[in-house]
Amino acid sequence: MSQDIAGTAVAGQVAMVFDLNKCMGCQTCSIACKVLWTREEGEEHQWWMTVNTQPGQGTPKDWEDMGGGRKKDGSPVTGHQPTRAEFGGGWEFNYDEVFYGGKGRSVHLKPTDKGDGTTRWGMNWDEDQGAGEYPNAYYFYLPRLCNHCTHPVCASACPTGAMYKRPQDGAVLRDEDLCQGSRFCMEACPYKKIYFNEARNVAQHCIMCFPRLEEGVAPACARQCPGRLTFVGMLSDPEGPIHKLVNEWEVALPLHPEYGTTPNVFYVPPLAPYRLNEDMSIDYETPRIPPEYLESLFGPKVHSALATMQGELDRVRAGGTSEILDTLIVYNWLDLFGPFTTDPATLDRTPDKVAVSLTAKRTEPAGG
Amino acid sequence: MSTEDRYQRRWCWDRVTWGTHCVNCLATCPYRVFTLGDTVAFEEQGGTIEAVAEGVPDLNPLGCQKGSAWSVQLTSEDRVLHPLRRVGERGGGQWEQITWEEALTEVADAMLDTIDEDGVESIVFEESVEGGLLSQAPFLRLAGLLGAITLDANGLVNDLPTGQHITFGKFSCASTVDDTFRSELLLQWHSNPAYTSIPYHHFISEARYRGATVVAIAPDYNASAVSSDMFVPVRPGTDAALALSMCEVVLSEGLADLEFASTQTDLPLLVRTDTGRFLRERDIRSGGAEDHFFLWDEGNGIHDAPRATLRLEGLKPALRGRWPVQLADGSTVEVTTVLSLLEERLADYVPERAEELCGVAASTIRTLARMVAGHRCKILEGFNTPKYYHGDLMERSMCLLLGLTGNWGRPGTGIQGLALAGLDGYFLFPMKTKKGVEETARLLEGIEQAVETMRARDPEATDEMLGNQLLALSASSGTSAPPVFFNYHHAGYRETWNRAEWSDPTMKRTFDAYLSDAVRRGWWGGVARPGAATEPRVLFSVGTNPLRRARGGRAKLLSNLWPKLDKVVVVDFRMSTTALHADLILPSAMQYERVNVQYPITHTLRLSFSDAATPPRGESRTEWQIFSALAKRLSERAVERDLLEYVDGRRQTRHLDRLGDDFVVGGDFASEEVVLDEWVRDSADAGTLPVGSSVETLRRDGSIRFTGLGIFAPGLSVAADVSPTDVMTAFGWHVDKGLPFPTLTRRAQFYIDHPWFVEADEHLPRHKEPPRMGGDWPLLITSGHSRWSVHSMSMGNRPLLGTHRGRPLVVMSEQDAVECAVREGDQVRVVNDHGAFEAMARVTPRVRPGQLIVYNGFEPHMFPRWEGANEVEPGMVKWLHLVGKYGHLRYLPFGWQPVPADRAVFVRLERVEAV
Amino acid sequence: MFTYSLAGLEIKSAADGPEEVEENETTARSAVYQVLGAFFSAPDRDHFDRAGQGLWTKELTEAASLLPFPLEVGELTLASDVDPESYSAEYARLFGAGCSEALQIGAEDRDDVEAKLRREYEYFGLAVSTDRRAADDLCTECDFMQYLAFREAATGSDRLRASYRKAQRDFLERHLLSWVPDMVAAATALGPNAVYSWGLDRLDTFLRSDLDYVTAQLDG
Amino acid sequence: MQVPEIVDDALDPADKAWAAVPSEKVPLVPVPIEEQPNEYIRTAWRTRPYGRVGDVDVAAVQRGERLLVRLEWDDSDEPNTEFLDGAGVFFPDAGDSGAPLTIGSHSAPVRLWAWRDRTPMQEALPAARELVASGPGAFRAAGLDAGDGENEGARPDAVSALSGGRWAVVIAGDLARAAAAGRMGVVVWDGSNDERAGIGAVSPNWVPLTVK
Repeated sequence: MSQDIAGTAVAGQVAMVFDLNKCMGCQTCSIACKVLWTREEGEEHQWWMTVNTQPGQGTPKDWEDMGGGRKKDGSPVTGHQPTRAEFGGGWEFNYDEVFYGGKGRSVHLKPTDKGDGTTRWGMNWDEDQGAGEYPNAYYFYLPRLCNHCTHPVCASACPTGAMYKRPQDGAVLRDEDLCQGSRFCMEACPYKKIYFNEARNVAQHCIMCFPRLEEGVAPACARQCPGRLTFVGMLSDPEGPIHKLVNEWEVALPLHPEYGTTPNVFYVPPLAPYRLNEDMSIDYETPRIPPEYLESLFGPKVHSALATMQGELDRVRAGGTSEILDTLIVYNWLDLFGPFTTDPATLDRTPDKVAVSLTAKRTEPAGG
Repeated sequence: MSTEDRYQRRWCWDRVTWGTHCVNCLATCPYRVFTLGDTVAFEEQGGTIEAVAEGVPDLNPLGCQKGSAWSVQLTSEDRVLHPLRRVGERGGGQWEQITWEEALTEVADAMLDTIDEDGVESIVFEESVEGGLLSQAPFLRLAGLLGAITLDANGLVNDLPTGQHITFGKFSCASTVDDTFRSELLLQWHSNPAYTSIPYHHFISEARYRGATVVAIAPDYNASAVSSDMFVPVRPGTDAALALSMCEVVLSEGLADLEFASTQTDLPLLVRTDTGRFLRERDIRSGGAEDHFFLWDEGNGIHDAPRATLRLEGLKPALRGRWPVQLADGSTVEVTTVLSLLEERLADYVPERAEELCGVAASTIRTLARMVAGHRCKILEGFNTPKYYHGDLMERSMCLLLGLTGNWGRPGTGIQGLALAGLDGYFLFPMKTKKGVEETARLLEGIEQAVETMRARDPEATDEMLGNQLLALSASSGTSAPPVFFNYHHAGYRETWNRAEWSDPTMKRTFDAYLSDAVRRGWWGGVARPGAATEPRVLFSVGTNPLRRARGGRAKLLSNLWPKLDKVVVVDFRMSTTALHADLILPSAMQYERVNVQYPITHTLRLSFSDAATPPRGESRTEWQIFSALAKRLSERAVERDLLEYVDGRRQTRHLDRLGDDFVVGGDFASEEVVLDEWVRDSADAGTLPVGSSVETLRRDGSIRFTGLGIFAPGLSVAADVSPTDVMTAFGWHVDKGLPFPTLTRRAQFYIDHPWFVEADEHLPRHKEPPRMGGDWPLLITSGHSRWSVHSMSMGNRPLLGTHRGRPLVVMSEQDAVECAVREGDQVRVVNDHGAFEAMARVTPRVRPGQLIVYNGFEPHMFPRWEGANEVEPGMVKWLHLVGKYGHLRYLPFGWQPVPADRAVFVRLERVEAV
Repeated sequence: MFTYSLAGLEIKSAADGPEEVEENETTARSAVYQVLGAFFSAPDRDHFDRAGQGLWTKELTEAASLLPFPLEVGELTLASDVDPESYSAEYARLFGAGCSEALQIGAEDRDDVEAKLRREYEYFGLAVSTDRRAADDLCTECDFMQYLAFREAATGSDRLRASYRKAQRDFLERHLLSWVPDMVAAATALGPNAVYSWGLDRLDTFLRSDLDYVTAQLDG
Repeated sequence: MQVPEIVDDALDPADKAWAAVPSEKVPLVPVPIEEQPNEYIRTAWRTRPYGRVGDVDVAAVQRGERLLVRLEWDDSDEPNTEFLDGAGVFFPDAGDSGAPLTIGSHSAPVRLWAWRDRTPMQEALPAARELVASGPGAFRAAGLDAGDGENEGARPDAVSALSGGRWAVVIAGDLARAAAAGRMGVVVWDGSNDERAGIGAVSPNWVPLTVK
């Protein structure tokens, strides 16, 4: 078994950019994913897409302290396998007891505590808590999904070879028939975006909505994002906004680049309002979000990315124009989605039709 | 099956329909609903809305997490699927399943008993916008046919920005949301769009990227402040002081757009210094009018203020000065201008003084004021201010700031609340005696005639003013009643409202005295119903949830109102707290199971359609089915009981035996789809929707953009051109065409010379501290709408519950947590002199010390003992809002009326249970 | 939402007009729709006789005499070897089961198309008897246009006149002209006999001219 | 080890039929760290003790076409909510003489009948599964590959009981396969120590089986 499957020939790498300055933490991406993919038994607590308030403990709780990833020399960093209680959530509620139990006001609707600690945490437990001191508290929203890394340490840690990068788009997937539920992937993934399905004894994570990509439809999280902040496309497309934001203008950065897995999800780091002085006058100099905190998330390049963003804002406020900001404005919604602009409602996806196309695909020669 | 197959097969459907959710956010986002077999598999925003104007981002994808999880709720555990009858005591949680036949008979008999014994006005319906027009129209129709009472929705939900009404004679100041993009300065003030305007929020961040400066003015560093350029923390309830101080800076630094103010506002109007009243024509000419006002022309002295236009037509009104004027009786009085008086008042709000009041640094106030004066500024103001006791003063002050800086009626300006779009077919519907275009023409021509008759009496009136007159006429014959009287007489609020220590200290008399005075003077003639002697006996709640919503709390209603009720009938699709206390629950179909539209507003200026993707689950039925069946049952039972007719409270004879037929107009309107089709076709015929629009075109396109504002007051009040290729800016007609405002002075009015306003020293905007509602306690609850629900709608949705803590929260500052010995995650008890509730504490540095936030929407049954957050809200109403018969200060449905306050309630907090 | 009800007001209107009106441009348009509608109904003996006697051209000429735009009526010659049976057969050959919008556009559910049309007719005050003829039949649709034009001419209400005009333009755009040209092209490709060749040509020309006229009236 | 024939089913480890069957103590050792399938696992477990179950009592019977193996070992650890205890027996292909220490290899895969304890949510999962094991943790469900026609009727089954700090598990499977192999390896995973896949205790030597 190879230690790093980055060598897999990938025809193109699908990538995403989230502009954190447009993210309002609404969780529509999380819900879009949840409703589409993770509503069966064993998936209750699974949120392949999450949005967390930063700074914060996030999901799973304290995930940034759980290890995993890859050293500079390519050797693995061992990690902790997040527990069900650390994920929390997936609650059941006592609907029947409250509505029909004849107990009146002696009972109220609440998550049912099964004694496993899962009612004291959830995917967004520390929502809007933030850090700092009033009135100079600071926080922002960080949407996270599988990074579909170029060096997927999850796959390298799998003893059964169940995980792979799809040749056509670089999405990291798992063959759930091969997965034996041993969860080394969950330990190895430094982003902790892999979940264990207890009911089926397999791990699961974001599938990059590959059935949608194959039909030219953007992933659900991106297409449903009301904030219009989620770009999808092929990383190498020189005309696409992702390439420009990431490689040309360098305003979009990977999360925790030091984890060493080379993520394919990038973030435009957050600006923030001015701080206030003791006397409540405005402090135009000191940034509200400590730069070292942002550096801890996005690496040292975050400083130049923010400087570029601020410079562009200053220019448009002075009456100038900015190609970067016009790109981030996204005048035409579909410009977010690169080659994936198909309207799903125009597709024929009846089960019979899909079954036929699946059979056809299987009979194609390998590599097709 | 391979893994890839597994996920391929999860993304399948055999049918796609349009759907929207018709909740009270009014966003009506067009969704595609994907159905497999008889199950809605998932939904996703349509994303098919075409860009309107070049260089302005399009509206797509319009949606939020609640909309994207709606399908889950169809099979939620809180769904009610069968008619249920209470067993045992109310709220006991025991039910028996009964048939529709039994249920309708029981309701019909209770109604007939009431009509027979106490009169039809003892049957009360709560109005709402919840559930969409086809949820509401059926019971409004039945109430209208019966002559029952419907409690005005806006008086119930207190979304009425009275300050905007006082200023503009209306509150419909909302441009299309894409106008935000054209702004240079956005003040998020008393609003938290990152929570409450999720579908439109992108326009704020996109405006910022285009060069706009975004400012968040709020006590707490809220989710909308996060992506702003400036956070201006303000002491809760002191926003008027901040706004007035900015006005002071604008005027004293000579930054004001005085030409705009002279044209648009009452600032140049003359006021007598002896009485503090406007100089009226009647003062100087015998037989003169009460509502003609004057200004001082710099060339020629005193001059009639133009009434037919805002344009000055050559006049150069003096804005400052004092002049002698001879009255009709020969005596001489001194007059001055509103601006002169205003400037005297603003001296109290120089920035250094205002800083003490509102906690914003004087330097910041000056900076902000200069920014507002120098930029196209829009105040993004939600419906938070109306929920403060003195919210009207805040709004009047904000409007003044805009009026002094030329900031309405122009691209990217104005104060953004909400405005109703003109679905004229819906307005016509109650009048239609048969279906079809001929009847439509008959009605429209009749209305036009009525309007022309009124115009003949006042040739200078605008269409909007005449539309209001028409609405006032119909209000005195309709079912709608401002709930203030109902609450006062029947729901136990009288004692609360008389508590002087919870009221404005300038109130010289008891609330009782003001209310009886107002009624005695006829200010609420015809709508102060039901009177003290008419006790309610049957209460219908159709998708409303008074026990969750009522400021004053569930306990107040249960102990005062409930005992008077023979029958509490809840029509809903879910077990709300009100449903839990009902006698009968009639299960209604949900969106995706029936056709529906929500009331359209100008934010998107679109009518969006919700189709029936599947049949209603269980035994649930649509409201049209329920209420047409109830009407029929009423007729049948009336015949059986020989109760064929009665005289209603307005002395009109009503015929019960015809009720069933009348409801469906002899079968013309047999289903809601036919009804909706009629609304859409009539609106198209009236010119507010594209020609040829029908349910068929809605079903194809999902959403249609309005083509006009129509002929009715709600649409006209936006006062703007509707263009298919342009953003709509509210109040364009006032600024570009000089169309007068529908106020007493026909100008944006900052001076209210009503004696009560003078008595309260509120004849001009000013700041007043929030009264100590709830008692003299150290902490103040500001509250606000949550991110996770629209009121209580979607609060029971399992996936959505998973996106937060799934239980009620009290959000508090770190300092107060230390003070109260509370740690993050503790269960805490919030107490004041009105009530108490318990919830989990969330401790965060983003909250201002002294401030508590309890986001609303949690059902009381999610709190221990079902004591919800509304238990600590006394639900005070401001006595001044009982004023009537003063120009624009008079009742119109959905308009001017007292509304209960729930923000700035004082409490203390203690720990119940540690983590 | 509030009850915006004006139900308390007395509404009177002169919307109802006379049932008979003087002939003019609009009644002429109505009359032409009547003739064309009749022409495209399934042919019976009477249809055949009228063709033989030249009555179709005569009626169309009379109907079109006051038309506000030119309509070339032309000549219709029934070949001598055509008997009633082959006359009917020609109709069946060209149009199959009949001239139906649903069939022409390949709608999945004809009932659905008809239901939508019936709703349209009913809104404008026309009840459709379903037993006689389908709602999406060309004759029915022409009848509807005939009715709308007549109501336009008959009404004393300016508002209603505008409503009927808008309805005509809309109905031409969304219905008749959305499928009749395709039907005409398909039938023409089958080489119709002289009678139907004449009719198809008149129908196509008239619908297009009428839309131009109605549009000009509304825009003008 | 003798595999006596019995008449009635004895899938339940408490079944009285087992009383008459002699059991044999089989020593277990940790699956060697250097044989673990990838660098991640080797790194994670290099300094961490595993293979904590030092021996297991093994007994076997045959009934009809089924082989039933009873495994018993001491386990008084607090259960782990993440990983559950497990055990398995495995059989080489006929003629293969490799050591059982790695639970098969790429060139000589073994058939593993693996039992794992189940949570209430996992009740629908089979109690035991037949896997093709080609190294520590390199397990693959039998029947996935073409030509590997898993015999429906021969699917392994298991019944387990934990009592007094001691597991007793009976795993049943296709007698013919066991008979052909003539020997058997044993593996035990201590869930409370996060043991799974190749991280477990294995019999260093084959246990010979004498099947009639």
